[in-house]
Amino acid sequence: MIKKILSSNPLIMLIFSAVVLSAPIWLTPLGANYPDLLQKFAIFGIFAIGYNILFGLTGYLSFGHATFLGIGSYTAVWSFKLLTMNILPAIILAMIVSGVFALVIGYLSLRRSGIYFSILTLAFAQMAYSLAYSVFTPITNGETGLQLSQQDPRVLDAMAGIAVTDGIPSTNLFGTLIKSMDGYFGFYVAAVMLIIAFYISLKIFRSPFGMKLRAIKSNQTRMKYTGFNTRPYLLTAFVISGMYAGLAGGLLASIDPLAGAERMQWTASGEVVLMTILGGVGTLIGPMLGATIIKYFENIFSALNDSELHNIFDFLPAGMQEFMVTVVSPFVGEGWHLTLGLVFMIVVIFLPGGIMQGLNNLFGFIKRLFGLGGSSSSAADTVSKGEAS
Amino acid sequence: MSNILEISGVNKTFGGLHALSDVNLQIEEGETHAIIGPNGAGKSTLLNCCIGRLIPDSGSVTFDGNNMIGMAPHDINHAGMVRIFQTPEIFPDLTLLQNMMIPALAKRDGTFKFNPFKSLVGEKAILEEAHATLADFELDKFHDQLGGSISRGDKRRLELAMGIIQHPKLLLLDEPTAGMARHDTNRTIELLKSERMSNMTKVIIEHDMHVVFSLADRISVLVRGHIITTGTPEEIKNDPKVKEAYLGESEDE
Amino acid sequence: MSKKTPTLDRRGFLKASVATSMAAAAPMFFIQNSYAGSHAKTFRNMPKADAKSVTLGFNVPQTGAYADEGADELRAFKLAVKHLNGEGDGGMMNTFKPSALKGNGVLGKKVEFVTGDTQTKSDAARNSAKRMIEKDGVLMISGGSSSGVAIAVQGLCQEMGTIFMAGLTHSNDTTGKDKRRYGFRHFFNAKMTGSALGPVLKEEMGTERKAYHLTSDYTWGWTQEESIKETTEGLGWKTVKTVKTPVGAGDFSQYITPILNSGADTLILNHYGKDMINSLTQSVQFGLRDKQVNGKNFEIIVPLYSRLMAQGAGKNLQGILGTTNWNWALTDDGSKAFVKSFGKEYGNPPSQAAHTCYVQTLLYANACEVAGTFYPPEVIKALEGFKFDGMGNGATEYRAEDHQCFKDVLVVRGNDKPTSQFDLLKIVKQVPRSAVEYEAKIFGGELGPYKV
Amino acid sequence: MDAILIQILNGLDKGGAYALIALGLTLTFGTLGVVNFAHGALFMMGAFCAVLFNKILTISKKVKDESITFFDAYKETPYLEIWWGDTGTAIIDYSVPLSIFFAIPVMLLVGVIMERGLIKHFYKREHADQILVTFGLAIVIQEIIRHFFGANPIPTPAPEIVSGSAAVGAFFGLNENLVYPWWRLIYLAFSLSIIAAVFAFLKFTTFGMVVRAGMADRETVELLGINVQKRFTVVFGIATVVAGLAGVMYAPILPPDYHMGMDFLVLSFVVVVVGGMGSLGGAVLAGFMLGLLQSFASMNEVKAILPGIDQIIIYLVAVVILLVRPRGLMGREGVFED
Repeated sequence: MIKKILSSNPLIMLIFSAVVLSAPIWLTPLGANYPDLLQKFAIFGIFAIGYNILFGLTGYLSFGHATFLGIGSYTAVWSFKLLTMNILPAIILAMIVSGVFALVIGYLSLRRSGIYFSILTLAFAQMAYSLAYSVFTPITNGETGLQLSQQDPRVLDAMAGIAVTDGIPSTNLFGTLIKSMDGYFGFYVAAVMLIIAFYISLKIFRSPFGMKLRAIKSNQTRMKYTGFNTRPYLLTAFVISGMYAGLAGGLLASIDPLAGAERMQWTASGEVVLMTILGGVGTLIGPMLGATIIKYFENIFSALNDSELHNIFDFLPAGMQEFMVTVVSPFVGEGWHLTLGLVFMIVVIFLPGGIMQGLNNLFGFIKRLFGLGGSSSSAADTVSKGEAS
Repeated sequence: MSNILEISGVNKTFGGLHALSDVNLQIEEGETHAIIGPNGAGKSTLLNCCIGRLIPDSGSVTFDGNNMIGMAPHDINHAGMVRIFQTPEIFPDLTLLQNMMIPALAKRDGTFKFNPFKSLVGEKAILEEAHATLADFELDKFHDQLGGSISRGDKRRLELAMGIIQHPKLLLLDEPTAGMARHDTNRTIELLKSERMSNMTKVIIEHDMHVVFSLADRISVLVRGHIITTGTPEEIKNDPKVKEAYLGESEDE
Repeated sequence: MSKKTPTLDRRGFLKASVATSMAAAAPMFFIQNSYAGSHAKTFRNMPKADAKSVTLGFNVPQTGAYADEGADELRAFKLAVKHLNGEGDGGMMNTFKPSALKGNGVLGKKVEFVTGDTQTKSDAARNSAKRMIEKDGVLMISGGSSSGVAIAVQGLCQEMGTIFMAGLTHSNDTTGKDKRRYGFRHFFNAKMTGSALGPVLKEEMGTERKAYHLTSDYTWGWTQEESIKETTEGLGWKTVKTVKTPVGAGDFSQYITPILNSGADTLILNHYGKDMINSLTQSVQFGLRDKQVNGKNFEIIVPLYSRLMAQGAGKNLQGILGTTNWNWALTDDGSKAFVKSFGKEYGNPPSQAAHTCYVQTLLYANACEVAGTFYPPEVIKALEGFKFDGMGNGATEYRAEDHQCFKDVLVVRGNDKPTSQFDLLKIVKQVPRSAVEYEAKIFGGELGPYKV
Repeated sequence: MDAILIQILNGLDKGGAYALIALGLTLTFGTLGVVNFAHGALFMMGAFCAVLFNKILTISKKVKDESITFFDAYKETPYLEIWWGDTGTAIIDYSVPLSIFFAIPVMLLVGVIMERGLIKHFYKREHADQILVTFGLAIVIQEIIRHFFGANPIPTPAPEIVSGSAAVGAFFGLNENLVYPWWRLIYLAFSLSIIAAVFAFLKFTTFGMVVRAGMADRETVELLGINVQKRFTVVFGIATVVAGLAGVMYAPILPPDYHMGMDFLVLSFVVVVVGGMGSLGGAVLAGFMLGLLQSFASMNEVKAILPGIDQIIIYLVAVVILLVRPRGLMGREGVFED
């Protein structure tokens, strides 16, 4: 039954869309139903899904993907400054420019494989970060980050006769369609992008192209002797994932028009690697799950303090409440890093395939529990096997 | 009959070691040609020089009228020369069916094709051929298992099937039965003699004389980088030079 | 193979999209009432008339290099909230005048707070600030330990119509070219550091010196370099060279070696925090302080000091001149009251970061009382041009033109005979406010509108 | 000319540090095939061994400062000084070099526990898993250190006698401005001797030969029936100790804080990979090369031509080398390429 659902694209898309778009409702009990965090879930979900197309399918571990995110953000902000406050051109330009950078960096880095590839991408990323922070300040505004100003030219807006009189205008989608990208509008724009991004990823996973990428991961030498020129495949995957990162960066800037160099630091690149591994490398949903969990920790766990813990454990008797607060408090607030570190370790020790494997195990267990299942498998199962749902 | 593969004057040294010296070899279209020789004679090196894994120091490799030296492995594959490896080179993380689809797609798509929106399940012709070929090799019952999970003998047959599905003009087999039990070996011989494969031009490197003499139309003997002789199985059997070079080796098998 | 599996063709996708938009509509309907229209109105977070409490947001670095400074800021915030709610000994509430604070919360509503981690990163700080505004409904955000972060959060607060009371930020830009109507800074800045340091430098080191700058390669570093250069060149000093160093370089030796042969006799370290500790420690190891150049003792100056960070430099800091916003050893009534209250609560003296955060919280609360409302434009107007005293820095004014506080600045020296573990800085001079004032227009920038 | 000389000296000094920091990583990386993202944390733990040892030596008698009434301010006098007078002062003064003897057993223990308890189970796992688990471990170690020592850097000075600089120029009859800190010269000598010791150990002992064989071809060594597991534990222990010692000796140069390891993590990976996976010599060579180049790139004359070059030189060189030489300076085929 589950298998059947998973092998049908429209059904997957339907469920996925429903889950994503209803996130403001079902995330309420978790205290994560406010626009900014929902936006971050969607945007970093896009970033991780794109990264997974490279890392998950080809096995090439890039340590510099935050560069493309940062470039996407800078491009989008420049588009707001020079062209128009409409987000559509900004996002498209962000993807194009990131794609071009990915093409160049990927072309050079993919001359090597394994750890040598990883270090090449890392080196490019660190150079981009250092330069954005210092020498390229005229373009990036250094540490403060690139911001909008009332005096920006906005050529296209000016041509359309949109005058700005008071303060900085807000980003929008064709002015009237969506007037401002803040709040839930921002989330729904990001969510729609996420759904499209996921759909494309799903198609790639289930296409001959995607299978070839997985074959490269499995045995690249064999691919070459089977008649495939593997480098263009890898480069295509690299550029696609770079454009996903550019899209994520463009969206970040669309919702909050500020771009800073720290977005490109190696820790930011490392974060998407961790998201992907945590959720499950090479799985469809895993990277998104990983992104959500890490962002949840960063935003919710870091904000818990003793008084809020007291509220949470309110239902307990006074003594127990005190005890629980004492036990839990080192792991929240300023201790959220500690919890994150422990989660990484626990997940990888007990679930080699990330959280998705945990879920698979759970489904398997439930199935066995109810005596469901059986081994009938359709052609589609066989073809899509190995992508681990 | 015309020569499909011509190797002439090929030299290859590793450091000071002369792995191949002045090797000349002609493979005729339609024949099954075995290359035998003791361990370290340079048999695998010779194959590697043909498929672009190694570049010879000098000499030429002409396949189907085209020079192969310096060509990338994937282009050589598309020229029609396909190699089956000694240690099975399959895709351990893909299912058997997918293992078969990859070479079939290579044949159809060429060295690179970007088709991310085509559905895999929609590739009817490719799927059918993959299933059929798997069935020919008695592997279809495993079609949804991962390549890494089947037995070694099955893996080698899978690799053979992966070569066949590309309909190569020339199939290079590197010890197709090494390490197989007698039963599996016989099955492989039958497969290679089957209707589907008997007319295919093949070069076989083999230790097992039983296999060699059951299959080969002609045999070349490679010793310390030299081809010492080429001839029909009968000629080779009675050649004193071969006996001298092979003393002890063939008796073991 | 024989079984047919549906694939997503165009029609399938359309169907999925329709269903999708239906799913989308549900939550949109659900949220329509609470979040309609322009975001600023949406998130202004005006408390309802019958609300029992109001929430403030304290956004400090809880992880990373400035975590200890952040922790100290948080302690000060908690203390301020306590005092506002009429608990504890009241601290500077007793010395602050003119005060409209009553010790019963703000406008009769109990003060509560939420916390967040800036990680000393602009993005993380903005995420955290947004969470406070969108989820926790805060009326004001305060905190921060870096100018980059302060400017980033200040910009956000302007867009969101939430008042930002900056914590530790020293760049001229915060109230200069990047100033905002909704942002207020009590802390001093690089320009004021230069003005305060000038006379002392002249007195102690004369008018004929050759200075070599090592500068952190980011906004704060540049503005400080500019301000100090302006001051020293005004004294007649020559600037031999200004060198930018990457933030977080760790090992500065490759930047220190060229100083040895440069002919400079003074090194000015425009570094803060970890960079300052490392570059100072390493400069001393290179024997710079034992050197004689041009017949003068080689001197090192660290224009911006922080006692917390000074601990990390240990003995290397002894005798080195710099400035600070406030120090716990001050003896005015306000400072004494604050140190007493803070010391009793936490067992150690407050840092300058803690001081500025505490003061900012009180000032905001007072402005609400004065305005008689939490409505930001009115609160802003109450803060603009507000003159007060008894907060540890003498008579102080929040200048209306740029939202910068003008007050006395302390010139300090690393203490070479500390009497306790906290006694690290010795006050050389309390430079009066009049000596550090400047025209608001020199830095440019626009405050922007009251209503957003 | 003098400027060049001092930059060379500075480059060697930096190079020595880079090589030493990377040495432990290349051992774990090359021998055990483990991508250890906790290496920086081990370096940091080493530095905190020096801090902790100093804290132990300076356990003090506290005399309350009576002038301060609101909180407890103390004038602290270490018991060692009270008991032993100048000898006590001298011992405290030498706390950093002395803490080497404290750090070796501590770090060895840490290494063995880490290998037995965690790393061992990850030899056969994918690199991705190794990265996640060691990164998680690094965070946990950091947070534990922060819990006890706070986030601020802690001054850990070198002994008084070597806290200034050596008149290197005057010694060689050159410009007297040519001075260099004693402690950095000591660090250079120290790193050279540790590197030499590790080399000698691997070169001249049977144990080392097996390890080197394992680096070249692990499967064969395992087939020979040698207990590789046990040796791996020892190698990991050595790597941990080397990382720790690099940290101990670095403490006077960079006052330790809990986050310092992360800053060195990327750098040590770059050094190891530029040197070539599995090559100790390569790592050392790369360390010195990158150190020298970074030192020269930071010269004002160079920066005048290429602004910002000092910030990216290491990565630029890494890119160029990896593009020109597929496996770094001295890497061999087949190591870490899948």
